[in-house]
Amino acid sequence: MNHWLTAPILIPLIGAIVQTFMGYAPISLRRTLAVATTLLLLASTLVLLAMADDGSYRVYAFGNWQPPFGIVLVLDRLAALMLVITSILALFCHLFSLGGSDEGNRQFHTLFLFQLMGLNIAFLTGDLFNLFVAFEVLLIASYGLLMHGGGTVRTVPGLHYVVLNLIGSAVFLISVGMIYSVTGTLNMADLAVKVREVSGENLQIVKAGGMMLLVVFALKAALLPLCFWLPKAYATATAPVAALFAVMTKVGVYAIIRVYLLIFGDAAGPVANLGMDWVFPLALITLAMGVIGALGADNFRSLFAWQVIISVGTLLAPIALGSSASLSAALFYMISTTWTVAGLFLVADLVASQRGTALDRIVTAPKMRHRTFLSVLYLLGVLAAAGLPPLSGFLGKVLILNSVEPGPQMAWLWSVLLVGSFLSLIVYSRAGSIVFWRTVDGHLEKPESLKRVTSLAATGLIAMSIVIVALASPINRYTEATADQLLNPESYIQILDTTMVGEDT
Amino acid sequence: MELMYALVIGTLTATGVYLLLRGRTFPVVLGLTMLSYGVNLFLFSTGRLVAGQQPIIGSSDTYTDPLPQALVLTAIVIGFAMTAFVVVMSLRSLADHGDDHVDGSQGDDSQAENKHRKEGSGQ
Amino acid sequence: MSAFTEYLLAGLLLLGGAFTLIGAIGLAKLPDFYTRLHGPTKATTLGVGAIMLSSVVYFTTQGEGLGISEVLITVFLFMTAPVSANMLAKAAMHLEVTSVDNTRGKPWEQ
Amino acid sequence: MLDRLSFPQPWLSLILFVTWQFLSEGVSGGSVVLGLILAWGIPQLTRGFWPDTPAFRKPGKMFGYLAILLWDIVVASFEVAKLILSPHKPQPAFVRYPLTLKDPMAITILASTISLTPGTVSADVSDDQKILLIHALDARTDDEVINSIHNRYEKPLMEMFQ
Amino acid sequence: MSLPLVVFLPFLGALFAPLFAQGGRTAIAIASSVPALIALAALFPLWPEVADGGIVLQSYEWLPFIGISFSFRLDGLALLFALLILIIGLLIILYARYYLKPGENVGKFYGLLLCFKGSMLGIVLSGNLLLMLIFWELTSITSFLLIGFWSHKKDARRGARMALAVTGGGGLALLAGILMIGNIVGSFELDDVLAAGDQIKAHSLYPIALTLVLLGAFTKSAQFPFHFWLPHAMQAPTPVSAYLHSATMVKAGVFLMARLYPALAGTEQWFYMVSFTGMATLLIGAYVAMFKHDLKGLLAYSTVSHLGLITLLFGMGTKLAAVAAVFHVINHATFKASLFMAAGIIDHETGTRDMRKINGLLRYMPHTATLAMVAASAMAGVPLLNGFLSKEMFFAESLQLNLPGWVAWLPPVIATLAGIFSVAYSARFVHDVFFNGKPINLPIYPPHEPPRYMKIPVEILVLACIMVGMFPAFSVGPLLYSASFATLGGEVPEFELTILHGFNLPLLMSVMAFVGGLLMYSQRQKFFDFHARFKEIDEKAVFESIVHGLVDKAQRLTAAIENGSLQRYAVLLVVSVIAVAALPILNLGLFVGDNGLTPVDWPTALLAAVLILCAIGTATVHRERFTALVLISVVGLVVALTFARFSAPDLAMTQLSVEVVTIVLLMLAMYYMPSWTPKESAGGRRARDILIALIAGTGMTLITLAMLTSPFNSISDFFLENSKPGGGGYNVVNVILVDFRGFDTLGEIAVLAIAALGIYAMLKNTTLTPPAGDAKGHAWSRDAYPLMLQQLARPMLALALMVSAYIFLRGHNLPGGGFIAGLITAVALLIQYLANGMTWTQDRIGIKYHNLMGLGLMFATIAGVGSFAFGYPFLTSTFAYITWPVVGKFEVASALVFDLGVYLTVIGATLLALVSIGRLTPMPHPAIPDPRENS
Amino acid sequence: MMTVALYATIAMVVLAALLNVYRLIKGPDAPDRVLALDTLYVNAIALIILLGITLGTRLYLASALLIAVMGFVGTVAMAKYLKRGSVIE
Ligand code: NA
Ligand code: NA
Repeated sequence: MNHWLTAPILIPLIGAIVQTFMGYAPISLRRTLAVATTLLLLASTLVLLAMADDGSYRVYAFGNWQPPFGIVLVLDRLAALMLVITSILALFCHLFSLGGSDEGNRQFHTLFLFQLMGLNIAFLTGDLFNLFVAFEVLLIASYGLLMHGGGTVRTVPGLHYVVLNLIGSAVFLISVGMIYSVTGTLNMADLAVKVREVSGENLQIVKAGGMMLLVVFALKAALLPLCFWLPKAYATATAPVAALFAVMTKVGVYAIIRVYLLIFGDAAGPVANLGMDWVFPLALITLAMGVIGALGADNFRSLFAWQVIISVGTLLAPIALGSSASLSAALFYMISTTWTVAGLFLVADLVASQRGTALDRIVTAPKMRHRTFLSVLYLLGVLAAAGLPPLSGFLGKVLILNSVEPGPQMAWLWSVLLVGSFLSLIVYSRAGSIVFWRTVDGHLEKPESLKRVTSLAATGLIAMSIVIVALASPINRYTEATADQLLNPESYIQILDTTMVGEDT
Repeated sequence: MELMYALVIGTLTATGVYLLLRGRTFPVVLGLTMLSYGVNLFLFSTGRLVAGQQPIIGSSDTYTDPLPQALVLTAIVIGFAMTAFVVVMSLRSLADHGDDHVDGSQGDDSQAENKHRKEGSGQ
Repeated sequence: MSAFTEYLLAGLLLLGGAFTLIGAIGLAKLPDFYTRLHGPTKATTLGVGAIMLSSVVYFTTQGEGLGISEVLITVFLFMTAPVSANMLAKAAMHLEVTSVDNTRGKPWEQ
Repeated sequence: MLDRLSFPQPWLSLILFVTWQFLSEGVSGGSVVLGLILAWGIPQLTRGFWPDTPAFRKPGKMFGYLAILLWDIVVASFEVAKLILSPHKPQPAFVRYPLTLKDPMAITILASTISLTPGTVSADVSDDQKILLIHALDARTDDEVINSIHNRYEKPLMEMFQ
Repeated sequence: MSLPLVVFLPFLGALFAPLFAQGGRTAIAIASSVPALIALAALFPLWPEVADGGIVLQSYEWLPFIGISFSFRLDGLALLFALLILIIGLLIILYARYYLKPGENVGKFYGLLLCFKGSMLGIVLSGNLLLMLIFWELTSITSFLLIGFWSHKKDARRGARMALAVTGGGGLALLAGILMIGNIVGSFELDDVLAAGDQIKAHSLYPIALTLVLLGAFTKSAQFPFHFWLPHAMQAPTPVSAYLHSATMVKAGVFLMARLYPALAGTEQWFYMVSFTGMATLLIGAYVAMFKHDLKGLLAYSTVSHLGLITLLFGMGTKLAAVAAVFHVINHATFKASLFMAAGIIDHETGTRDMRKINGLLRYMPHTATLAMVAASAMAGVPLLNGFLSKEMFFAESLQLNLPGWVAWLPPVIATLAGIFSVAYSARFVHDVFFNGKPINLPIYPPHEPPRYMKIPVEILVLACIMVGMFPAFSVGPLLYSASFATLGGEVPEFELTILHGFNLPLLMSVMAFVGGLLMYSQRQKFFDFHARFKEIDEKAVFESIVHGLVDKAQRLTAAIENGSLQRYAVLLVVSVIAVAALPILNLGLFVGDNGLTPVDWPTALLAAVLILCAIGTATVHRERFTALVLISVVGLVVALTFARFSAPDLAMTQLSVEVVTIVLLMLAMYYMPSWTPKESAGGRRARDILIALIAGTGMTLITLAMLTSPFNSISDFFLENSKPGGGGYNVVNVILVDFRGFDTLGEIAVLAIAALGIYAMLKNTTLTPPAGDAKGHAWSRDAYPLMLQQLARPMLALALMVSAYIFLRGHNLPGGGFIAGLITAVALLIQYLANGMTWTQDRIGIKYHNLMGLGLMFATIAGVGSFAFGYPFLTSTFAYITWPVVGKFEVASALVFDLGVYLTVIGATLLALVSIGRLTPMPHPAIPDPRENS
Repeated sequence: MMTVALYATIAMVVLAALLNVYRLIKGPDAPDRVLALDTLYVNAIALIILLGITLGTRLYLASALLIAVMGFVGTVAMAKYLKRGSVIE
């Protein structure tokens, strides 16, 4: 069995354990070890990406127990992609935190690494209940991270986030229970098999369970009407945390893709494509709500928080359509939007650090010391976010637009997406022109010079939108292959036949 | 027996939901606790209800489904951690706002809104 | 199971049940907190003690060997129940929970 | 160093050892070995929590004391049961019991005894540990209560703890 | 390679030119010229190939999956535009060298200008529609940045944003249109699209695609009703106005119409949409231009008008009209760019652009005046100048339209009318600026001629106007031919480029326009008075107020929906769950499965009643917090009993121990909280919540009932069978937890540890002042450490440790295990805290809880990683039976190490969390010193 | 006979629990409620033992032991809260 599969889980786990012991070690040592952990994690996920690209499924059976009995990790293209998205994002966020936002309490790096562990478990696990556990790990770590940084602004949004997610966890458990009570299994591949045989009243139970599970994932993904916890929570989080959280909604999206294509996919008979007719319109409304929120945002961070919601709508609409092209397009867009929006959160923090009491509010303030540098980052970031050429967001958006077949769905998707882009254009040009252009000669003490590490991290993430364009062909080849793999659950189901160590083949 | 059990779960869910929707942190915590009782009992019962068939090998002729029990055990522990966290969060909110309203102030929405807007970008 | 054991068991069980119930009746019926405080000591001491004992006897005669961990349960209860009662009485007196009028020597009146 | 290897509280160790045998299903080689390990290890681990080891002089007398206590519980239980079930209105009283015992552990044992025997509950120990406040469910006079406690329980305890 | 080079050189230049900013304006101007010079050199050799309608295609694969290729295509049309962009671009660079003031950020200016030039070249040279679109949007963005170059000016910022909104938005429409065309044709390659004209026009999506493409073109080319952004773009530095907003960028829209002419034109839709838009724009632009007092404003509206003219020509649909359109593109670019430059010089030298102040400049700057007057004459359509030629062609074509009835009169009448206005504003430009008395209150007085080299670009352009006007066939003939060939996709009609076509109707129209225009100008005061009656609309203000209104509405809507109320969000969540599950549950109804109902035994029923009673009680009295807490504790206790009742001893124990710790936790928290919840929910909201709660409860009841009574099979037989032989334990639940699903447990203890760390971190710097007494006003007792509790705590610690060892060791085979054992130990230690206080206890616990948790996680991880050594996957367990003397046979299981990890983590996490709460109060509050305390 | 006695005992203990719940709900003071809760815990011990006897298994004894060892901590914490406010100081 390929031990590499555990690397994205064990590396942050061990890193976090080390950090737990080092609470009182010098901060430089803790930082070095923490970032080394993230780097190592990145390396391991790249290895996994290379492995997954052969299109086969790699199974790791914990405790050497044959699925569906034990918990398995399953590496496929989607999992590897999510891992890489996350670890690259994490590296830059982590670097950014070294600029000083990791100070304040000694738990930051521990929580950060645990957060990564939770995310990576979620992406790799092939077991529905273990997915619940992964969600809990990543959520509890995110609660801690969300509250990181002191002050009073985060408490209430944090509390809302926690309470809603606790309700979500309860619903998750109920759904898992309902599905288990009929199918008698938890392994996702096995569930895919068992769900097809369900009939009679049991069908209603599975349907209800499946739909409730969808609500849970929609809550994580911040789909309307379950998205309102997000803006304030993200807008008040410390920059590297807010940036890292760009991937949190993607976990919900990932879960929807994973569960609803595998278990409730085309082949699921009476429960085929469960709930997707709800997702499509809701995704579009989410997109619209995101744009409205962005229009009304009065500071950069809440603006970008709403952009997260816009991204969610943009992502889930094509996913709900479920064709190979639309899935591939959505995945492509996901890569772009995750990094871009995260980068923008970092830029917002840099901007805030240069404007005295105005912070990142969209108001007139004294000129920034590094205005040109920051405005270029902002420009690139918002171009990518709004999907304007020539950056990655544009390619993603074009792919999405192109992926939908003519018909009413196309009309809806195109109108909402394009009008949304148009309004984003207005929003971003307005915000940018006020913040970067409309300056006053205030008697602000000369703002501090930006730290090299934070500038580097923000630039890095923003620059990913260029890197994606440069690598667009291989990335697209990968997402297309991923979509095809996802639409062929039969091969996923084969993981049930994996041979265990020491077993005769 | 099953109907009674179902009613118990229904009651726990209903009271849990009702309490969750209150405006103060304390009843919300109670609601979450109540809801998780209901959820745990529900998850537990997915193995169906039997008496005296505890899944200890050798203690009985037939055994109840042990898997839901293990799942519930995990759920209880996680629920405990979450409860502790949310309790502490409400304390923190109390410390920060001098009030235990879930929205941070005496439920005066507009005031809360303004306050957030002002503080939203502050650290 | 011999008839003697069966009678013994039945007797112990009924004794335990009865005292548990009486303790509860006391708790329900007695007029003030301080008198009610006496009720549970019945449940803990004789009631649960007798039930424990029946369990010991039962399992011993079932041929499962001498299992006496029930005794430990009783011991723990005997250790902890007075402290609970003490803490509660202290709390009640602190909160000035009133007692029935005919109580002699109310500490808060002195 | 040798101190580290000894049994700091032999009586506690003995109790623990016996407890372990109670918990294990039957006494065996394994349970004895484990019992010994625990009986040695736990007092070592918890020694800091016993700032003043109780002055336990004549532990042998404890068995007799427990026997009296058990008997009293049975007898008193019936009396109290009668009291609860009868329509007769009880005469409750708070009784201030002047303590002769000094050792806190001894006082605690006495207070617990009083609470365990039906009819009386130890409500409070005064700050100076000189007075034990007892609530009696049905007591004609205070002296009756004080005397019976003094003779039946406090005296044996004094012997044990002096 | 040459075509991509032409496009990308300016971008490269944009990166490097700013480096020359240090060397002064001349240095950077020279550096910025290099790309254009190289590009011209690169294009020159290609002329023979395209002169007769040939096409140069240089294509490289880029993103085939989207349909984008690096496909560059040069034909006559592209070449014409490329030359305009490059040559006028060079002149602008030279002009800007003198226009910009020394202190300005020339690096940024030239960098952006070069970016723009590259994008513009990209548009005209793209052989792929999507590639063209990328450059198209890039011109919008660079234009935005250039208009906002003087970002300290409010009008500049607003004008920039408005321009971006209109042109960028149009670009999005264009994107949609192009995607549709690509969808229809199956390719975005220009060659394919142009060849598929019939297919496109026959397609049902054609009207939509056409509309979208035209939206893109019209917005970019400032066609009515999107024309308003252009005048406001004049806030840009004049070189930018001259270059982007007269000569090049605004021509991108007409270029697009020309480019896609073979693919899209020739239908009725095209005719009506394009020609009427063009007509309206032509007229409105010309009319408004007349009344602008701002020099650049006049030129801007004139530009609008001329763009309308070109559009109208394309819309007419005749081949000659298309040729005329292409011709006018050239002519307009030359005279308008020179006029803008002249206006810039005047602005530069007088400090104002207000024609009411600027008078009689002929005296002060005769050279510039001459140039400007020639250019203005070209604009007015004076014979012998280039403007006249294309206008004549336009007039001629306006007569050729095959329209029914009176409508046929419309084009020529409008054309003549627009001609009149055009002459009038040109006359105004000449007379009002260079004659008309003496200057009034000029900021810079007296004005001078500008530096020599600043005039050179104007001179060159004016020369071009004259050359084309006098020797059209010789000067532009070939270029116009090849461009027209490309526009029409071959079949260029016969056209004659002569100075005069003889005396005909078009000439008459020209004469009418000329006379009428001069007449109108002489009577201008009447027209001004008439025009002054109408309130002038400031589009910028309108745009701003629209945006502001949008922002405001959005803010209000957002605040109304995302109102920061947890209660609302929670309701939304719960209702969502109910909504999605409602249908299946309704279908289910009161369903009882095949297993049927088992009989109720009444002790269980009574306990269930207790649970239900206390649960409802909790909800009812929740405002009385302590009571609610006691009630909910009963619920928890009954839940534990339920577990025991239905064969789950492990769960019963877990529930019980968690219950106790939770009570302590809540009591710790209650100290700081109000003990009473104020009544604040209105009755309506309570009723609503009760309804939601009841629905949720009913749903769960129905599901549970159906589920419990239905037969099922699960994977659990495997666990029962393998627990002993495979996992080495009789307690299947425990074996699942530490072995079969040990990974869940690892996650679970991680959650515990993280929660504790999070709690610790969250409370680290928080202090809470507790109330001085309870809700009823009792001051807190001063008795912190009750004697009996203190004395009990000591033996209990030892005994509880023993019990936890017992529970821990038996866990693999009997109910128990690391988690429960950990909680027992934690509770035993909690008793110490309760009895002896924080400091006392903390002093006696030798290990930090962080480290304990870390140790626990480490053990669990090591137990998992250990199996790597044997080639087995993570968490593979092993066990063996060992026989020792005295001890006898006993089992050693690796899972025990894992469970030890669980045990330690639970202790560490529980205590860290609870003790952190206990620490919340800054100082221990007034407690009497404990006389018994002697350590 | 034994069975009858067993069920009678269960009945009495359950009845006792109901009476305790009555006191718990009725109060009137907080200490009353806590006292009732504490007694319920003890009743639970009895019920678990009785369940064990009914089922003929000793597997549930540990649960009863657990209540005996830990159950009072809740009572103590509540009582301390009522009196002192601060449970851990
Ligand atoms: Na007593
Ligand atoms: Na004038």
